[in-house]
Amino acid sequence: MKTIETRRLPDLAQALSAAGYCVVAPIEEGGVVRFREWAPGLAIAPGAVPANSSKDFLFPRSEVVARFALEPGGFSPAPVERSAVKTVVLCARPCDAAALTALDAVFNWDYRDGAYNARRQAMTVVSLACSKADEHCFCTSVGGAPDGVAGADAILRPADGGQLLVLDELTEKGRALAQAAAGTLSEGPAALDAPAVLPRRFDSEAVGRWLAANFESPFWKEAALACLGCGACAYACPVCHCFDLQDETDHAECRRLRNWDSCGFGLFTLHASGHNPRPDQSARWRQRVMHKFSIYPQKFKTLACTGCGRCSRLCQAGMAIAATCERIEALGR
Amino acid sequence: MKALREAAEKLLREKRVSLVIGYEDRKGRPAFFAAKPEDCGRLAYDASCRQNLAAYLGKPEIRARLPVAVVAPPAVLRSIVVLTAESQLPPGQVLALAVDGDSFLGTFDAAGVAELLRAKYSTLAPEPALLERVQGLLQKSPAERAAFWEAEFSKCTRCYACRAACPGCYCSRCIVEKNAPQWISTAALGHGNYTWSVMRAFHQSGRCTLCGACEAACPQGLPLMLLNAVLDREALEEFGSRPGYDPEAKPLIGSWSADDDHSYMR
Amino acid sequence: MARIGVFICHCGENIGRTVDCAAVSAAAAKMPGVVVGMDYKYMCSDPGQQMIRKAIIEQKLTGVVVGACSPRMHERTFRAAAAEAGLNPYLLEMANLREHCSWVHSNQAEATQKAIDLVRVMVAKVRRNRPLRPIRVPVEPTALVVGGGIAGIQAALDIAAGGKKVVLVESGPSIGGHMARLSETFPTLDCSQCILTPRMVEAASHPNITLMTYSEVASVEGFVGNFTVTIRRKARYVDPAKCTGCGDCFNKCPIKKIPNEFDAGLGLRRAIYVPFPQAVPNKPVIDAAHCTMLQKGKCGLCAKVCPRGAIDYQDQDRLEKVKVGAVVLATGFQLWDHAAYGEYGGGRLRDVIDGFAFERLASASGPTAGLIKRPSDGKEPKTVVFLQCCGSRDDKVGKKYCSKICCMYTAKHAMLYRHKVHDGRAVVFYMDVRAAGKGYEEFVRRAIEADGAEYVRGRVSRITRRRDGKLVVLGADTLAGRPVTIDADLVVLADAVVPRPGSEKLAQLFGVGYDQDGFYSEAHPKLRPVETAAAGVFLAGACQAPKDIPETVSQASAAAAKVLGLFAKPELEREPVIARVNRTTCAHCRACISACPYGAAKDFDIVDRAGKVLRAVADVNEGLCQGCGTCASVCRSHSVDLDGFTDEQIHAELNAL
Amino acid sequence: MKTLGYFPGCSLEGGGIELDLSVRAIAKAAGVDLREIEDWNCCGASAAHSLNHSLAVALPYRVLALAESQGLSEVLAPCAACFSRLKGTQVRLARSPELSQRMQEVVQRPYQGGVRILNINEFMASLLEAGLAQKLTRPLGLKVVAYYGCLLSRGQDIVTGDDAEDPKGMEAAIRAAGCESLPWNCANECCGGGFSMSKTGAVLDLSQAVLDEARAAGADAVVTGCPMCHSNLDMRQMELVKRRRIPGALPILYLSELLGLAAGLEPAALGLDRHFIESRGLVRGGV
Amino acid sequence: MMKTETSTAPAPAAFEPRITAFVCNWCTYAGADLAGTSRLQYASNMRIIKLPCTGRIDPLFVLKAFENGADAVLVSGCHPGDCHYTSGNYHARRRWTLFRKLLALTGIGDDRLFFSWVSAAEGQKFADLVNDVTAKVRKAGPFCAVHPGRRAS
Repeated sequence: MKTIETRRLPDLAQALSAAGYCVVAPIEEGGVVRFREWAPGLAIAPGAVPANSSKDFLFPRSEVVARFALEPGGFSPAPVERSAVKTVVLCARPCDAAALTALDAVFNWDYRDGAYNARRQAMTVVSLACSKADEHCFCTSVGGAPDGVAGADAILRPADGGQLLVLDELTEKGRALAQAAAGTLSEGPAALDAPAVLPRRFDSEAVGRWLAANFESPFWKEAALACLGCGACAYACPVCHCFDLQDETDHAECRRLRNWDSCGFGLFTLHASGHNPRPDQSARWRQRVMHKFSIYPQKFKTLACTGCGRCSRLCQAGMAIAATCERIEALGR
Repeated sequence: MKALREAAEKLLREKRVSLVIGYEDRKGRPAFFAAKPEDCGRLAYDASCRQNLAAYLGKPEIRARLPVAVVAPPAVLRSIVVLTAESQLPPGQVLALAVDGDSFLGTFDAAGVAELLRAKYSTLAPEPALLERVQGLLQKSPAERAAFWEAEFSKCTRCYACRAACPGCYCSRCIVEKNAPQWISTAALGHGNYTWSVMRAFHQSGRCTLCGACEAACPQGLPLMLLNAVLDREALEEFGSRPGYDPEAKPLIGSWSADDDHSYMR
Repeated sequence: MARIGVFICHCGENIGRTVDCAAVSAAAAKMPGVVVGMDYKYMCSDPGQQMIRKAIIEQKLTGVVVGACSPRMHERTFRAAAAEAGLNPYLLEMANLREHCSWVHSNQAEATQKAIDLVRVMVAKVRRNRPLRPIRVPVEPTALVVGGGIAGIQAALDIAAGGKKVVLVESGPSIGGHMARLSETFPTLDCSQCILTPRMVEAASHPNITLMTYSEVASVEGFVGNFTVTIRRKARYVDPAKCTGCGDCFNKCPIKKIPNEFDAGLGLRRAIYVPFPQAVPNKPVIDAAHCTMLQKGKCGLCAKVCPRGAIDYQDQDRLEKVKVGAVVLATGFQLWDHAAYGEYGGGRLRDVIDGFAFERLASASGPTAGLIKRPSDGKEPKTVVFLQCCGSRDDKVGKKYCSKICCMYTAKHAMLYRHKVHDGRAVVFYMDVRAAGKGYEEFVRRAIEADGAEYVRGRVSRITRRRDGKLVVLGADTLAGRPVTIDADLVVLADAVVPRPGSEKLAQLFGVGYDQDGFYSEAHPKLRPVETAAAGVFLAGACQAPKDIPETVSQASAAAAKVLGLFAKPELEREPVIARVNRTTCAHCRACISACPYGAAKDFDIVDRAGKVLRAVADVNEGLCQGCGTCASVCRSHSVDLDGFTDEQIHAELNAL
Repeated sequence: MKTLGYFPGCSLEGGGIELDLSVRAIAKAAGVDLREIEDWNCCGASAAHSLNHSLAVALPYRVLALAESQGLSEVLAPCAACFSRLKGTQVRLARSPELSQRMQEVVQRPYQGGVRILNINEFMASLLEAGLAQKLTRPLGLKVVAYYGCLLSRGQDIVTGDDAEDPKGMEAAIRAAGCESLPWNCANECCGGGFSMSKTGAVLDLSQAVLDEARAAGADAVVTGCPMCHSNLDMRQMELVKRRRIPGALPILYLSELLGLAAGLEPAALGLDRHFIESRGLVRGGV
Repeated sequence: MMKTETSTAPAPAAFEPRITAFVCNWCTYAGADLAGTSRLQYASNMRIIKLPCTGRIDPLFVLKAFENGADAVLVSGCHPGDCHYTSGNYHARRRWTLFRKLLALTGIGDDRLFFSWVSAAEGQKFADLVNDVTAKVRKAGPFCAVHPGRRAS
């Protein structure tokens, strides 16, 4: 088995960096662990679920997608430099990796998104199996597992009580990476740690069935009372992918920006007329739940939720999508 | 705890309110909405409650269910007075279940809230630790301060959790949502993030009660209270402004005195 | 799509010398939205304007930027030209290439670059300009004149002569003001009452003038063309409709020893009185503070003797509203109280008097019938010391400014005294003699040379009363360089001219500014000396600054002309720089309502068809709004915007820099 | 019992000893404890400020610094010249932090500016306010003129709360003593001041003018608060009487003496027996 | 007024600041006009944005100017008591008192943000002000490129 001591993760990052990868890893800063670009000297925090998800490196929160030069009497398109740097996400959670299936689906549906696909091509995902889970985790309820390999190019599995990590290459990209990092990997036996125990909390198919039939249920009014309408859940979600196009203009140039957007915002569906088809927060929360467990699966045959629990961990108002699903399942019975 | 639950239950039983907005007796003390007397047993309050529940008073869903009662520690009481002064609360439609530490202080209407604050909390001051953080930052050079904020604001994803958490952010159309012209870039990039956070804080001067809900809500842990605190201190020192005590107060921004300082002007 | 024309003026060489105008117009032609860039020697000349008009029509321009002098100079000119060519005048903006650029910079490259930037900013702005229409408000063609002195009388008569109605409000029982108290007037020595009283009578009898004496302004609402002014008609206790002015009441009134204010306290009046025999209206009032009937319920003599039953002890103040389109403030002045000068006796020396007291002594209708007698013992003073600049030009105790009229009236006093007391000595202490006016210097020379007034250049340091009743005046003769001591019988202090008490409060009611001394501020010291910052409110007389009679009358007539000009059209056009509220996004925090200096921002209820209030928001009254934009900048959500300086325009200007 | 710092200065131990005696007596009667500043020094009056500006500030500075270090927040300087020097220094220090710094170095003592300095008029007014008025049981019924001279009327920021050209600071106290304060013309005229020794002739002229006016006003006595004024009007009056330049002697009293008499204190205890011009006869049934 | 150093050809490395000024129409704009009619020479680095009153100036305008690359911002209006609109400048003054402290905390200090009262009569003051501000900003150097408030080019 290819192994590396957990404490030597920075050496792995260093080797990959030397091999031309841009290394992204969970790094702690000011009490908050985030996926960010690793640099020599930075410690890697493999234990925690980072506040952001690895989607940030495929679908950044803001990017210029077009430029126009202003001229007398009009404008003309200007080139947008698009760089897809060879990137590795190190210690991605299995739930992050699992989200790639859902993201790939939406960014290649009727239109193949150039920027996304270029980054996706250049990205290698090395996930880290979970040996712990907290009360917000529910991957097992949405078809995932603490040691799931969906979407990953390679997986690190904790062994010897967390002292060692065992690397399994799963794809060509994964094998290329293992080769690039060969110098830091050892070959030898290791006793794999048991994956986190995470009982299934709800039946997502049952939830989907209830949702499809209960758009107008009074349940929504009451279930969304606490929601204050920010975008924290959507922005932390590894699957959420809504965006807004905004033009910013100065006297010489117009830049068209693609910025993250969230169905939690009232502005999201506000018409120019002033009419809003989702007039209150309950309609927006309903949309969020339905999209993840009913609409998206109908369209793409996959849930738009991987059970990472980030949304509930970050919610200031204690909104928890898993709890909502449990209640829905109960309603359906 | 018992007294709070009983008072809330009484309000619902006597149909004086249709909803009690409080904190739930579970981990993290999230917001909880008691609509029936029997729900009130789930209410709780302690120092770990970070949300400012007055933020719910601007939500259309809640306004449709007035009259309501709100579980309110001192900072939230002040928010209620601020909202009253700025004509955001329909008269007589909001009751406060005042709490502080472990004790329940009683049920108050808007006038009672102002009286309670004057009588019991007239000397509320910002936490010394917060002021020390402000002072510490001010002692750095302008370039160091800029670098500090550059690092902080670069984390901002523009999720607007800070705005959602704040009872003072009650505009129906936030300035950042105005796109003709778009004063504040909505891209989650340096300058837009900077302008957003600076203007958010500035727009709260005269409203902010330093409740800390915005900073607590920020998923990225931005030190937003530094911005609030420097404005709070300046408003107090220069204009004697203490938001949230006088329901008849003139707006800090929107009034003036001939004696206002202008020593920095030439 | 915007089609902007840019026209760069060389202003002869004024701009062209420092700014490469051809380069600016060439650069402008390449700016987004610009379809024409031209430069010309004199854009404001007829051919220049024709160039603009022609381009507007031929190029179908949607906006124009003229890069020339300051908009304060020619904005009206160019906007009028644009309007002639069919373009809304508010779609034209000026870039200030002269005052702000060519005249203040000498490096051509830098100045040209700055000029291009300034033009770019204006092009960016004008692309966001919207056609605006001047605000039209109907005008109520009635004027309110506050103050019944010579200024108010003159203004009222001139407006009335122009065929418009006037309400003349005077706080005292009679009109006439200070001028009625004067003996003779400089530099001609005509009798003040002889020239004034016919004007007073004319004012009272003119069919267009409504006289409200014993009345004060209580409150003001509205705006230019449409003021509603509430007048407090103070209780007279005498029904003017019944009173014939026979005088039986005040001849019988037992309360006799009240110092008469009109006579500077030298004469006495009754509790029911007319201030002076020529008063207009010549109908008495009861001074409630001194009347025993009103104070203690005892007496009632005047009611008993009045043959017409005009006395009404139950009379009360009444409030009356008048609707007027314009206001003339003519509240006049009073003399500063020299009691503040301890060295001149602190106001306790009876024979140290002010100028008005001397006027009353010298007046044939005064308490001494024109004989100069000193107050303490009624003796004719043989030595009178006149002291100029008492309280004027003294920023320690008195006022910084020169009161302007004292040099002249002191010369007149010295002259009048010498005419009446041939063996008397008139000594005038002065700092400078300021006699700039037609016939003024000649008048002073006459006082000195023909009438023998002794002018001593210097200040008086102390006035003390000796036991023999003489006033010992210690002073300095700075020309001779020695101290002077004069044993005087009477000292006349030329006290500073100060505004009337309460004038600041009145200014606040009308939104008129005033300076640190309380004098009303004109809109512009040179070019708008009669207007105030409050539209439709004009100034006449000494309420604005110390003035003599000819100047006061001139300004009163000027104010009347301004009022008549305002009334010449049934509607008023105002610059359409007006704030507007976006009612959809307004959160009704009321910051703008608190901030508006004009009370133009106010609450507004949005109601459904049934009249049910759905939501309260802020709203702006176009008539009251003056366009400062303070409301817009206190609005957190930018739900208030200002026409002419909109968010979009300013944003575009900033983006162009 | 209220405690007040006390700065007698040289005058009150010499020519102006009556002022010292009467101030201490009236303070005692009013229940005020006067605590003399320990180790006080000359205020610098008369000479220092015409010779050396630093010295003129340093001398009062030391006095003020001592008072402050001895915990005296208020100091009474009955001598008008001492008052003027101390208060003048206080004002200058407050205006100039540099001067304070320099003085601290010169005198080697810190002074934070925390001492309030009272002149005799202010002191009397404060006593009356604190209840002395009730103890003035012997209204004197005299007609007097209040004589302020220069040091109790002049000096912007030094003599505060009074009009330099028309001073009124003694009026209330004179009325409280049951006397009438007559209007007159010389309240703030010069007594001759510091020329007492060097130009006695000038002093005689000036003092005579003051005394003439006082008599013309109908005064029984002149009331003053300044030892210089007192000596010029009292001691030099002997000369005027001798030369028959004035018709008769006019008693010159300190304000503190007037109040002491009204409080029923013994004239000798107030120092009245030490005046050149006999003044004990002013009190009905006097000695 | 002597020629300022800006009128000589700047050395290639010389830093020429960009300064944005927000001025009111009635006082400072007119004061700048007077500087012009008096032919007072001053540095050419400032670009004026005219508004009716300082009361109209929203702090966002200042931030936008910095975002767009201004090295300094000047706000100038009528002296207290002289406001054409009676109190717009008083409102502005209160806002600036608060806003400048907030900006100072974020690293924009007194060498970047200037406030003044310039009346219509103070042409000389305006010229001196521009020269002084320009000199100070030149000394302070370019508005730091890392400041979060500036738009990355």
